[in-house]
Amino acid sequence: MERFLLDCPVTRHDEVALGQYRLFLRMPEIARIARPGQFCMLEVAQGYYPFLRRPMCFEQIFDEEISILYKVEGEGTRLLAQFLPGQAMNVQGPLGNGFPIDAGYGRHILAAGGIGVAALPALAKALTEACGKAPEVILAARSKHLLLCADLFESFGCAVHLATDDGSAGERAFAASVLQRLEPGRGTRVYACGPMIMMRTVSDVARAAGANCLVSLEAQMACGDGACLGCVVESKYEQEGEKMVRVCLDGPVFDTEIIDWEAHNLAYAP
Amino acid sequence: MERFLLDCPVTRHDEVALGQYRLFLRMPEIARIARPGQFCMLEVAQGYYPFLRRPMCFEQIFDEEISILYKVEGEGTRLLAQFLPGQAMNVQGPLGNGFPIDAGYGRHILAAGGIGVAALPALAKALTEACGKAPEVILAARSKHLLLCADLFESFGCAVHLATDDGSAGERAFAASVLQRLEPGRGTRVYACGPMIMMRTVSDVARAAGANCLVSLEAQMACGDGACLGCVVESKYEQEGEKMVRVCLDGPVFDTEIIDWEAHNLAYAP
Amino acid sequence: MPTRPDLGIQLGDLKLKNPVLVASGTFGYGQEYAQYFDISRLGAVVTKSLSREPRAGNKPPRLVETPAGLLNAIGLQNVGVEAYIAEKLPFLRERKATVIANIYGKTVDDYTALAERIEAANAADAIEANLSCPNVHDARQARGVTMVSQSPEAILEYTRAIRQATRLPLYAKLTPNVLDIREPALAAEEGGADAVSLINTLLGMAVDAEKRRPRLANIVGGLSGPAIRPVAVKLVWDASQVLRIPIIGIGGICNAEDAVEFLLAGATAVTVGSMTFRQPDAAMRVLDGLEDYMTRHQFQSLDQLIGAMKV
Amino acid sequence: MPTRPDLGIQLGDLKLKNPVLVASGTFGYGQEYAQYFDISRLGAVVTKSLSREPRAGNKPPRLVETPAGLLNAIGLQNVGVEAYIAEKLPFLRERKATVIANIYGKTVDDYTALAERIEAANAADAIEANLSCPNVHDARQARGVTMVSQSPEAILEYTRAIRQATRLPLYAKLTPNVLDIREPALAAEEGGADAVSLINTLLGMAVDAEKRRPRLANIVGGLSGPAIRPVAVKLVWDASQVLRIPIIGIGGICNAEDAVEFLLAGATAVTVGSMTFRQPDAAMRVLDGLEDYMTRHQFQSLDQLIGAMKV
Ligand SMILES: Cc1cc2nc3c(=O)[nH]c(=O)nc-3n(C[C@H](O)[C@H](O)[C@H](O)COP(=O)(O)OP(=O)(O)OC[C@H]3O[C@@H](n4cnc5c(N)ncnc54)[C@H](O)[C@@H]3O)c2cc1C
Ligand SMILES: Cc1cc2nc3c(=O)[nH]c(=O)nc-3n(C[C@H](O)[C@H](O)[C@H](O)COP(=O)(O)OP(=O)(O)OC[C@H]3O[C@@H](n4cnc5c(N)ncnc54)[C@H](O)[C@@H]3O)c2cc1C
Ligand SMILES: Cc1cc2nc3c(=O)[nH]c(=O)nc-3n(C[C@H](O)[C@H](O)[C@H](O)COP(=O)(O)O)c2cc1C
Ligand SMILES: Cc1cc2nc3c(=O)[nH]c(=O)nc-3n(C[C@H](O)[C@H](O)[C@H](O)COP(=O)(O)O)c2cc1C
Ligand code: FES
Ligand code: FES
Repeated sequence: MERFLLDCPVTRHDEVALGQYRLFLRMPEIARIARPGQFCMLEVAQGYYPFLRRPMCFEQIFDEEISILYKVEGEGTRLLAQFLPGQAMNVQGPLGNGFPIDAGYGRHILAAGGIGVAALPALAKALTEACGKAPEVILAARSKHLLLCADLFESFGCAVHLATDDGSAGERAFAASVLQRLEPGRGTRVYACGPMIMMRTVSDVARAAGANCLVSLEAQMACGDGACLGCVVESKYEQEGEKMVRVCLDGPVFDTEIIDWEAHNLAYAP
Repeated sequence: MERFLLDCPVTRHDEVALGQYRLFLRMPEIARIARPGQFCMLEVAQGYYPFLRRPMCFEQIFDEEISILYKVEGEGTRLLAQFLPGQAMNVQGPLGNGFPIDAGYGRHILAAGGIGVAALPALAKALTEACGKAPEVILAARSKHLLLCADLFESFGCAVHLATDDGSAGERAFAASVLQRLEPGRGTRVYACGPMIMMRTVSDVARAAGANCLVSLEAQMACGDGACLGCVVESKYEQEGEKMVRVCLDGPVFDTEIIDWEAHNLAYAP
Repeated sequence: MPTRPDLGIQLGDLKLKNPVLVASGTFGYGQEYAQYFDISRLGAVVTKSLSREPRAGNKPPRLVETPAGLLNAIGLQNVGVEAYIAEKLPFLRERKATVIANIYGKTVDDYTALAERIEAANAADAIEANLSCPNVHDARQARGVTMVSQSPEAILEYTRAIRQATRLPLYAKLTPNVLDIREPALAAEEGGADAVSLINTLLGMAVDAEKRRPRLANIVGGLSGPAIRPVAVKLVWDASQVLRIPIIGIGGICNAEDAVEFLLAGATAVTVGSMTFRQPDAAMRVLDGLEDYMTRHQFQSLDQLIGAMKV
Repeated sequence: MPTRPDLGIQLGDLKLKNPVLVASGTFGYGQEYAQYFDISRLGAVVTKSLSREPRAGNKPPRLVETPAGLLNAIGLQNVGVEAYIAEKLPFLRERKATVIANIYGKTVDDYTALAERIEAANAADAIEANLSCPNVHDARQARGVTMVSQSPEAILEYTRAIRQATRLPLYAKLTPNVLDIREPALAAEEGGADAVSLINTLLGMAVDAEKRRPRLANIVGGLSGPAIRPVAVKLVWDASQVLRIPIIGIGGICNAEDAVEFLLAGATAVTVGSMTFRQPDAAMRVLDGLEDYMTRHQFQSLDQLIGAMKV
């Protein structure tokens, strides 16, 4: 798979909600081959603090640009938020497997939890194009002002179901219960991205209903390229050599069936 | 001595020559008590790289502001150069002893080498006020575009003697030979700030002529407050407990007579 | 309204109002930082290492900055115990600071003499014996094992002797440059120390590529700052598994979160060292942040936190 | 016009075109980075540690970022020597990379079997024996001395046995977690190693203050990155004072200046580890920068640089 290491100029950078930003970077080489669900590693610091790059999904993929939607969590994202239009950032990518686009499924439901929504707009667009019909979208977050991208999904023609923990917009519900109500079934593919607990409960509902379910996982990464073996999660594969799957190279998108959700790391997840 | 730890807004920040900047910071509390030759420690990084603060002299002291004139050397000053007007920087100061102002001397000659000039404008102003007559100034640098502050000294009424290593402005000469030509004598006080070798040669000329000579030294600092004992230089004092003098607290201004110029550290100096 | 948490701790016979100390050599003799905050609020001030006679220390350069840390080779420059008592102590007493006198000597006799003198002059509330200074040997000659705390036998001998020389609470400060920290820690405990201080700086070195010279006149120095924190936390945890006496945690502590890390790993007290250079009032921020943390997590006392890491 | 400097070095019977290597565990099996630069330009690629059987490694989380560094507890996950030979080696050969196979086992037999198998399959140009992995013991049980390279006797035994099992150049990779690095280094030399690799990661640990749990599932991990560079430089210098065999320097090397620091302190080769994560082509920047440095200072060959620090 082709990968690049490029200095990419920031073309636009907006705060879209409190502490949440959308960043546009010009990177024709990467944009040309990037697929929904893939990510890049951004060199956010100039010195050695933080030392590592920061992984960020492609939110939208344009001809020569990509956008990233992110939330300020700590030192790295704080530095990221300081980049101004015109400044260049070193980008490594595209990385990861991305979402498979299979028009064979009759129904597609995207479930986003919080900032996890950042992985889904490009997918919604690709599915709309491939299937001739926009997917349904469940947009869940703690509270109203954290519900992002609803307009964007609607612009593709998606039916968007809003849910908040505090009831400040849409239903007072979690993503999994909205999914339940939407009655997925065989022939449905569900795509989940959000906090671990959200992906796990969405998976459970989808599987119980006989639907296929893909999840986009997160893990602390060092290399992003499959070299360091730092970002693994436990799979259900039995063989010693296959037990651990790398979020960066084998993922970040996995069929929920192969993930060992009982394993230690998932208990550790934020 | 009173010291402060304050968040001070940048009020102006200009590149005055290639890689050389003048920074204005608003700090009424510090400006009110600051004296020429004193310095402050600036928190240039937000994270831990670089970990330590950066010492910078007060170039000019106003009622509520001070200015700093600096050269980009490495990571710390590179970060410093990125501060924009309106942003706040944490400042620790005023630190150090500063130059004594003694109108008893009949003649005052300031000798600046390169960016060492940054310590002298406030002194020129104070001497002019105290003596009713502006001091003479020797401004030496590698090349024309590195000769800074000439206008400023002239605005106080100083006679300014320019010298460059490459002859691109003023004489092709070092500061020490200009001083020689100015024939300092008893009753003259010379104030030198610049590279070690320049301060040492200026000292030698001044002493040979029977003039008093003060130098403003530099050293790698950690605390700036006399606590870490990291910034010492060797003095001619004989006693174990007095041998090492702290640039930050006992200095940065020393009478050249007390400095052991033969000592190890001065050979090490850049 | 939750009641305010009790931050008190006990280190031998000394009760401290809170567990936040400032490290030897990074806080001068207290006076240097009294202009930034009220030093009586500290659990204790630990003095620069004191020797029997004044010491000039190593030649400069003595400091190099390194990624997220610094190397120092001060070489124990200090005013000597008599000048400490005459000139530095009155200020500490006047400001009502709790004082731990850090002492350093070349022989057992030096240590016992220092301890006796300090007790006699009522010049500290406790003694920390620096058995681990990396900067007092010329690196051109001495290599390998050069510190008392690199030998359990020597630790035992020194600690026992100092223990006999004074009734003041006694803490032994150890080097991280050993094979297995449990051995020196247990030797200090056996020798009668009331606590061990972990860690002193890690041995390190830096070379100037352009000048092709070591960056420190002493060649070798001690590494401190956030860079070394993971090493220090690990050693505190190791030692806490075998010790009955408390541990004074030191190494890269910059904020309350770092302090909690040490407490959870098994430290009873936490010491702010190099971070004071960066933020002169860092220790106060650690103290305030720790109180917030305890309130937020509803810890009434530090016992509930010390060594409470779930493994 | 100055002639281009000769960057060649000799490590036992292996001549390398330049001294810039990439560290075991930070460069996968070469393929992962071949998309960013021509890996045949490297002095050598050092593989992830290979064991006789595939290993799943430790449970996640396995990584924590720390100031200017990172802690890892991968636990030697690897494909096993057979899959390496069948699936990974062909790519390295096809790309004309010089390959140093890093091997790891639990017993002497594991090491000798691995060395024999690698030589028989012509699967590397040299062998680096990892005698210093910090992450293969459950920290809940094993404490203290857990690595071969923490015991000079064990090093001697292991190195001798591997030396007898293969004619390939043999390098012994040692841990910094010892009292005096000269002892393990000399033991490796006596055992017949052609070079020692200094250093593997420093033992470290991090605790999540909010969750009150260790941040690594394995509790303890190995610290790497620029944070540890001063420690590594010091150990290289110490070892270089007593060894006749060359030293492969490792630890926080990020740029050419850092590489020169190691060479001046006595290393013959320099290895880029964690910095590759930050800049996938970091090793190339080190190589180019080193050539520039030598040209600028008019060094014709590395002999003029290695150990040339003026003290
Ligand atoms: C493949 C992949 C794609 C990603 N895509 C996106 C994206 O498109 N948009 C986006 O906003 N984020 C995304 N993330 C997460 C993002 O990389 C992290 O939030 C970021 O690295 C945090 O860096 P920091 O330095 O700001 O925080 P740190 O200083 O590293 O961490 C600060 C605090 O936040 C916690 N933390 C770190 N990461 C997370 C997390 N993911 N969730 C909850 N707590 C966390 C840490 O434990 C710590 O307590 C992605 C992660 C991966 C692995
Ligand atoms: C009391 C005092 C007052 C000072 N006032 C001023 C001032 O008013 N204006 C100003 O520009 N500078 C001043 N300096 C020097 C200034 O503090 C340093 O240039 C600065 O700390 C360098 O930080 P850095 O992170 O950019 O460089 P670093 O990354 O720390 O160093 C980069 C490179 O430059 C070298 N270097 C560092 N400092 C110097 C130096 N002073 N001279 C030559 N080489 C150096 C280093 O060895 C290194 O190779 C003062 C220093 C002291 C001690
Ligand atoms: C400049 C400096 C001087 C020090 N002097 C001493 C000393 O005199 N005695 C001592 O026991 N420790 C001394 N130390 C070690 C510190 O007390 C502390 O153990 C070490 O710095 C690690 O903590 P830190 O990472 O928080 O700085 C010194 C450290 C520094 C940085
Ligand atoms: C993620 C990771 C995995 C590692 N795996 C191995 C390994 O399998 N075998 C080994 O000998 N060293 C391993 N190391 C140690 C490195 O080879 C190197 O010695 C260490 O990281 C110090 O160098 P650095 O600071 O440049 O990273 C690993 C290091 C890291 C960071
Ligand atoms: S981040 Fe290195 S293997 Fe995934
Ligand atoms: S910088 Fe600490 S004593 Fe001068």
